[in-house]
Amino acid sequence: MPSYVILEKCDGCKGQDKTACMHICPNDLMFLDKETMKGYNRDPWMCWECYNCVKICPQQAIDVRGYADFMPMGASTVPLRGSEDIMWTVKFRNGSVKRFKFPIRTTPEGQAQPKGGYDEGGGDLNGVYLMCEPACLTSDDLPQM
Amino acid sequence: MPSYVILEKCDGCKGQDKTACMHICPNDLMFLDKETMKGYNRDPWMCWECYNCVKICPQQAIDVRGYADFMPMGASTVPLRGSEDIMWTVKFRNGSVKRFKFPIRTTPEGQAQPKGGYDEGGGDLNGVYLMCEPACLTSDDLPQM
Amino acid sequence: MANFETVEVTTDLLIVGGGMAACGAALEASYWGKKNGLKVTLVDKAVPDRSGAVAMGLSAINQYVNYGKNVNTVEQYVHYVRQDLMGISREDLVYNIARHVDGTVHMFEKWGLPIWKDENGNYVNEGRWQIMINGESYKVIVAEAAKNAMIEAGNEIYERVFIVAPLMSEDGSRVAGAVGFSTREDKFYVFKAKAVVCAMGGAVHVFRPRSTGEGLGRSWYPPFNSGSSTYFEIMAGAELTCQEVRFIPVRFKDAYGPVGAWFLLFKARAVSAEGGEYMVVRKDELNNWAPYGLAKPIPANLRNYLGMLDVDAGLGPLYMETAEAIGNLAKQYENDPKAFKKKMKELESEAWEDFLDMTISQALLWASLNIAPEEKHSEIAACEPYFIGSHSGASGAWVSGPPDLKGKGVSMPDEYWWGDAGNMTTVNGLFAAGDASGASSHKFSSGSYTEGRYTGMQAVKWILANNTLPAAAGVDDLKKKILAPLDRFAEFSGLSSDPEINPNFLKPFMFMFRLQKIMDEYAGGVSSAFKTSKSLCARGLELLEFLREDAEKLGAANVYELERCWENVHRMWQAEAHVRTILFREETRWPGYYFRADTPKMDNDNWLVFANVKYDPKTAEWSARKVPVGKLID
Amino acid sequence: MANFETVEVTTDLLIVGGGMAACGAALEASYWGKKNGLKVTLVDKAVPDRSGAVAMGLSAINQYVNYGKNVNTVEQYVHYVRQDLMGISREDLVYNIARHVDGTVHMFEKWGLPIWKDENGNYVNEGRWQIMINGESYKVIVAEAAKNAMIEAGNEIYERVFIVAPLMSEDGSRVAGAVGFSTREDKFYVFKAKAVVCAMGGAVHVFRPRSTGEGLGRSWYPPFNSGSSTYFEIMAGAELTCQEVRFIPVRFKDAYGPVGAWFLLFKARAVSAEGGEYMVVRKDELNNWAPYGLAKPIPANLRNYLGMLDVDAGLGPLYMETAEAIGNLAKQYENDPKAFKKKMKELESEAWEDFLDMTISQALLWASLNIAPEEKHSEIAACEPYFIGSHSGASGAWVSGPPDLKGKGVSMPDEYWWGDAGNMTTVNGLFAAGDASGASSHKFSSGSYTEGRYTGMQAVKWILANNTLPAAAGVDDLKKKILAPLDRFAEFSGLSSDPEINPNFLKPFMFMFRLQKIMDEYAGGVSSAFKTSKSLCARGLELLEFLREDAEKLGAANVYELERCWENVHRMWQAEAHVRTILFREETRWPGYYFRADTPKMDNDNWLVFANVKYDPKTAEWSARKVPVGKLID
Ligand SMILES: Cc1cc2c(cc1C)N(S(=O)(=O)O)[C@@H]1C(=O)NC(=O)N=C1N2C[C@H](O)[C@H](O)[C@H](O)COP(=O)(O)OP(=O)(O)OC[C@H]1O[C@@H](n2cnc3c(N)ncnc32)[C@H](O)[C@@H]1O
Ligand SMILES: Cc1cc2c(cc1C)N(S(=O)(=O)O)[C@@H]1C(=O)NC(=O)N=C1N2C[C@H](O)[C@H](O)[C@H](O)COP(=O)(O)OP(=O)(O)OC[C@H]1O[C@@H](n2cnc3c(N)ncnc32)[C@H](O)[C@@H]1O
Ligand SMILES: Nc1ncnc2c1ncn2[C@@H]1O[C@H](COP(=O)(O)O)[C@@H](O)[C@H]1O
Ligand SMILES: Nc1ncnc2c1ncn2[C@@H]1O[C@H](COP(=O)(O)O)[C@@H](O)[C@H]1O
Ligand SMILES: Nc1ncnc2c1ncn2[C@@H]1O[C@H](COP(=O)(O)O)[C@@H](O)[C@H]1O
Ligand code: SF4
Ligand code: SF4
Ligand code: SF4
Ligand code: SF4
Ligand code: NA
Repeated sequence: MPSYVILEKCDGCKGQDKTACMHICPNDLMFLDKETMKGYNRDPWMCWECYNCVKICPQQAIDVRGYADFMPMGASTVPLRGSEDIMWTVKFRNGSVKRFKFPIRTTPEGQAQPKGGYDEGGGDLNGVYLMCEPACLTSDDLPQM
Repeated sequence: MPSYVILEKCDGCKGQDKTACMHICPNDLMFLDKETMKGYNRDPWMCWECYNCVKICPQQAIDVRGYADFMPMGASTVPLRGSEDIMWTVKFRNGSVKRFKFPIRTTPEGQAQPKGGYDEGGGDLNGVYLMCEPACLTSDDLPQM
Repeated sequence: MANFETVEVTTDLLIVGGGMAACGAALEASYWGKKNGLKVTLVDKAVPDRSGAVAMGLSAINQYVNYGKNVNTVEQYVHYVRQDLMGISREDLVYNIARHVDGTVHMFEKWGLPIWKDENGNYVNEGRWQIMINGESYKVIVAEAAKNAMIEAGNEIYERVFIVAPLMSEDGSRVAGAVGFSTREDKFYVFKAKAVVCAMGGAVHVFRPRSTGEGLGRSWYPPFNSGSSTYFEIMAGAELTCQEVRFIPVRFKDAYGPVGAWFLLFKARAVSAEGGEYMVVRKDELNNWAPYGLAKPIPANLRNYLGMLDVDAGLGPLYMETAEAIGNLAKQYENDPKAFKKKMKELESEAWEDFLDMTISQALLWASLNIAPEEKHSEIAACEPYFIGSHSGASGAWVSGPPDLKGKGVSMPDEYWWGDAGNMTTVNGLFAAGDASGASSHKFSSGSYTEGRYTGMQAVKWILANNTLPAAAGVDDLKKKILAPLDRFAEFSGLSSDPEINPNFLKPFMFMFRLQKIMDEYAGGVSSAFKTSKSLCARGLELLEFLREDAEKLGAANVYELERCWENVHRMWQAEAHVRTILFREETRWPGYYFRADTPKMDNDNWLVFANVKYDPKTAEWSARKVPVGKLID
Repeated sequence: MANFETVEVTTDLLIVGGGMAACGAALEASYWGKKNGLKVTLVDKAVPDRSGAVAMGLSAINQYVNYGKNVNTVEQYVHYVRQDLMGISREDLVYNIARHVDGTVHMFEKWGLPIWKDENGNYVNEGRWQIMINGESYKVIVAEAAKNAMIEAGNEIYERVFIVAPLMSEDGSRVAGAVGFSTREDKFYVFKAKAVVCAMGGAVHVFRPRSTGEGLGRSWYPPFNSGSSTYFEIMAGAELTCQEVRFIPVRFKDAYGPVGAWFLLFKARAVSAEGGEYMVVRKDELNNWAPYGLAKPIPANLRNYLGMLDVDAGLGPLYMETAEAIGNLAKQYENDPKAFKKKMKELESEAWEDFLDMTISQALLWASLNIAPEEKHSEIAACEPYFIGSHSGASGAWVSGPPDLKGKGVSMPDEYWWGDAGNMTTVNGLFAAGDASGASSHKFSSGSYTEGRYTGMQAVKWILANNTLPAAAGVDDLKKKILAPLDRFAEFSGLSSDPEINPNFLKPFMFMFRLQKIMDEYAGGVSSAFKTSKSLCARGLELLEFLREDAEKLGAANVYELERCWENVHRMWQAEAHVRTILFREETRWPGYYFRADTPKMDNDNWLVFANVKYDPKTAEWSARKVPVGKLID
């Protein structure tokens, strides 16, 4: 299901030098057409349909059409990703619809603290402890052979 | 090995409404770009590389590049089709060259006479004889069961 | 609706297709039609000079009986075909073609086709039934004679008109013509006729080919034969036969150069990577397919099968021992260096001509791999499956036998005859020849042309006995349906950033990939090692039904894509006929073509019969039936 | 030459890659580096928030030992991996990851990753080692912590820079950095460093995928992991291990949804079309692979193999009995309609989340086929082969063991240790982690991250002991070579009517198809039923040599295609390492991954060893050697 851009909805991320879809695609597929100022998938055959472009687009201008070489037409899975959970609307080929909601994270965006509040430890490069060990363990020390 | 047009050599068949390559392709692939007035193969993946476009091009402007998905690069087979023979120049990947010449027909172009000089026969629609039977046989009659 | 002018053409006999069979039909129908005041019209999607399977030329004529010089008999040919098709052939049809084919070949020669001659002026045989030609211009010459015949008779040829479907009479009992569109101008064609000869060849690209990228077009049989004959017959409601008898040839790997010359003329051996000759090493396997496995020549499918067993066992690659073969042929001159050199040059040239005359890319592949056939062997492999009635496949329409043979023979059922006209399908006025007609295998180029000639003559005869122009039904609906992909694309393409990716339509290229994947994985294609089963076919049919629904959503950006849309719809229907027939026949009769794993053995008690299927356009239902196999001779 | 500005970046530790292992390395190296005044630089071809295998998210953490609560021991994990890899694993590396992995998972949770908890607040296990998560944002969270750590330490992250090759010291004995180019601006990057952590993941699209059209990109593992790690290691002259141990997972057919949750959490059965459970029906086959075939859990490759035997026998399609499994789990509530309905809803939601969190298109395929998992089963199939060191595959660099384990264990050879730094390859200063390091399977996301952490720490330690910046050799030549495809296209594209078809260059897309066809047909891909042999591999190598020569003719119309060119060159080298190692190991040890038909049995007397290969960039020669398998525990 390569992604495609719904031209009517795309605003080219308001002409910023870097569009959201270009920014995020792990396979470098999303690109901005400088003439039309619309985003597009420049190599659909390489699309992993990870939906990252779909999830990030501020205009909900990206959708995905099931891989034509094995997906019967007419279905869709549309995400709405918030700061704590994601909502999915699944439309079946036969028209029936299901909705699902799943949590995505328990902390505010940006707030992942590297040490996670654990004591950083002794800091001995020649020892076996990684940062925050043994504090981050549920036992008081690493297992011994 | 889809065909491709050597732009420098193609003259668009001098702007005739129908180009030679378009005329001949059994798979309807060759097309004329009205802007550049150059011929091109519009769907290389469907090319049978029958070389009919190559053979007919008045400018020798069409060549074929071995199917990229299984032919190592660098070889070519170039035909020169006359009224009685065809000459082939085969260039190997390793640079060596072979030439071959084969007859193509024994009569002047256009001169295939439907009855081939045979007596047309009795013309009885309810009989078993086709046109020119039994004259065209090497026996004096059709075999009987 | 797309703005296409409707062009109406009225004629007496309509020939759809411009290949070997169609050219034969045109030649003969022009002659008989002119005698009897009938007009003949031929329509080809391409130009007959270079259209169809012979577009690139051929290096042999594979059916020449040579009974005139008492070399072989027509009866021997009937035996040969019975044997090669594991017992299943319409012997009346085979006999009829065989008795007329030699005359056809003699006319080819008169027209200018160079046929190899030996020192005594006799044709040079490749094998028992095959003769060698310099066939680069084979089709040019054959089409030229047909064109000249048509012109002399004042008939018309329409080139670059793609035929989509039949026109039927109001009650659907008789064909009334055909509809299609120009691939050059925005014109919708309506051909009205009293009878139609269907000769649009076989079907390629129904299964996924071995090369799935640029090499997609390099099928052995041409990609432009896309099942139009089968679709035409299905939609007319004609009965089809041998739809399970796909053809899979062994070919030089990847570029699909033919092997016939190597096996028959050069007497080359095919071996596994271990050096074993699979026809020798595995000959005991042939006992399981007696009597056919034990007689000579061993059926093409069984030759395939023994090689496939090697491949399944991991003994690949398989090789054609070209160097060894050429060495053996030159051996006799080894003590005369000059003669030896001359012979080697001659053999080298013959080897290259075999490919350059009919499968040029195999020559290019040799050059690309730095292969000189006299020095190095080449890989061979089984192709993907094709649907042709003319080589060692048998799929096509179920047609009536030659009237003069009715009642003759050892055990020929009367039900092989109807309508007092040979090669008529079960639909009044609809005739079929070449790859379009079934159960008369091994006709090849010469036999297909001959069958076309015979069919053209019979169609003229039938028209004179049924000399009315039937009123055609539903022309406007057909036009709407046929142009719909253009309308769909025009309506929706603006929505998406990519013309290929749109929720509202499907482009023909990916439609074809979807079809090929289904057939490859469920109906026993290459990646399934040609194995299938009841369960696999049943699941495949479910997926084909989805595909059939989605065919209503095909989109075309231009007339070229419209052509591709309909070619692929034609392929899809060929696929369905195939899968349904495999499901119906509960045995495995042609291992090497396909292997039905749940019914792995041949069952002569129940299945030494034709498996015929039929689609009823009115009820949209398929039916299947058995028809006895009759013997014309012992 | 294309006009690219050269940007030089000098650092102490360079991390190439931004996935799980790289993020772990960044976290740890930032901490230890800051303490010791070293600068760390990370380079990713994409953006770490959504790069690599976890880009789409995951629904489980597959390595959590839980030794802290005495549920399992680290030793048990070592046994598990030994058993699953048919006896071949580096137990020191597996042990090291296993003892640190739980702490990593606890930190993930602190950062915000939602992990399922039961009523007692314990993690919910999917299987013995696997715990369930709501992992849509798994990578976002992990990358965020790494980025914050890098920022705090004043380090730099380069996004959208594609790393092509290593920079080496003059004598080639030590890595000196890496070179690549920006995929956003015309810039050539030269990173100079004292040590490099290679963590660019595994390789996908080396073999032809099952879907060859639009669905080409739908591999189970992501197409953007293209063998860059392997190429980087090969060109540095590092020794590689387990290059024959490709990974083939069984997945839901076509969209490749994972099966783990279905087998372990939902306890679903996998059956053939006949309804037989291949793990039961074919269990006797497991005797042939003792002792591994007889212990539990049965190795992943043997589970594959039994299913493949069904498919070869024509018993397909294979189905995951989802409806039955959900029915069984809800059964306990059947007498309480309300509770039953609630349970069914809960199970339905869990089933959909499993896919929506990590393989969205499988959810779309369910919707496309009108499949509700609680009502209808789904087809499963073996994927095409991948190269990853983290799941049940094992391919990667041969790295040194954790110094503190040296001399410990039952029979650990000293040759596992060098350089007094864990996870260093055989090249000074070049470290590897995650999919890039070999013989330490079953590390998955959590273990790969953990291995990355450990490697980052060890690299800092190694730098402090080797604290010089080596002079880098051949930068200008590398720039020329890397940009050459742009130059070639610019020079020649004007000749032809089609940018894809030109006698002077080859586009990366078809280059990839050519590679995939070779691997599919000769090295035991899908269409070869995963079978290969000495002869097939030998022929495949000949064709790979042609391909390697033609790689010099790659052409790129723009920077995007330049990226694709180099990805595919990387894949090609991964392919060669694979084929050479299959040739070297003269047995079949991992049926279900590949079957070497000429050596069909496992041979513990001669091959219970690592097969390591190495390319010498100076002589351009490959060498292979056996290394004993040591036991850390009994
Ligand atoms: C492809 C091929 C075929 C052969 C061979 C090698 C190769 C590489 N070899 S060896 O390897 O076996 O050896 C042969 C050989 O050496 N000797 C031989 O006698 N026969 C060989 N064939 C077999 C014959 O060629 C074959 O039996 C006949 O050509 C069959 O004749 P016919 O049934 O008429 O099919 P056709 O392909 O010639 O013509 C089809 C025509 O239909 C047209 N058409 C198709 N769809 C249409 C549509 N929708 N609308 C309008 N027109 C629409 C086509 O344009 C064409 O005109
Ligand atoms: C794809 C996938 C993977 C998994 C799963 C399902 C699916 C669908 N499942 S289950 O189905 O098994 O169940 C898992 C699961 O549920 N639980 C789990 O723990 N692990 C699973 N994995 C496995 C783990 O994800 C995997 O083990 C780790 O991610 C491996 O980590 P690492 O070795 O770091 O690889 P990476 O893919 O994360 O990162 C690679 C990075 O390299 C970058 N890169 C690549 N080439 C580069 C170049 N030339 N230049 C610069 N950068 C360049 C990438 O951008 C990326 O940053
Ligand atoms: N309809 C097509 N015909 C031929 N090649 C195609 C077609 N569609 C895609 N391709 C090839 O696949 C590559 C990627 O697909 P696309 O993004 O659709 O262009 C293109 O660069 C083409 O080479
Ligand atoms: N090994 C063989 N034995 C007998 N006939 C063959 C063999 N190979 C090819 N032929 C025949 O030779 C002709 C051309 O074969 P092919 O090149 O396979 O199409 C056809 O008539 C085939 O039936
Ligand atoms: N049938 C099985 N038996 C044991 N472990 C399995 C099975 N299927 C999957 N797993 C494990 O479950 C996790 C996810 O599996 P997968 O979804 O196949 O990647 C991995 O740790 C696998 O090893
Ligand atoms: S992110 Fe959305 S709005 Fe922005 S360019 Fe891409 S498609 Fe257009
Ligand atoms: S779906 Fe994923 S791979 Fe496809 S374009 Fe969007 S971000 Fe890229
Ligand atoms: S036939 Fe030759 S000259 Fe004419 S348009 Fe085609 S390529 Fe150009
Ligand atoms: S080689 Fe043949 S099929 Fe290909 S474009 Fe030319 S004429 Fe058409
Ligand atoms: Na395949």
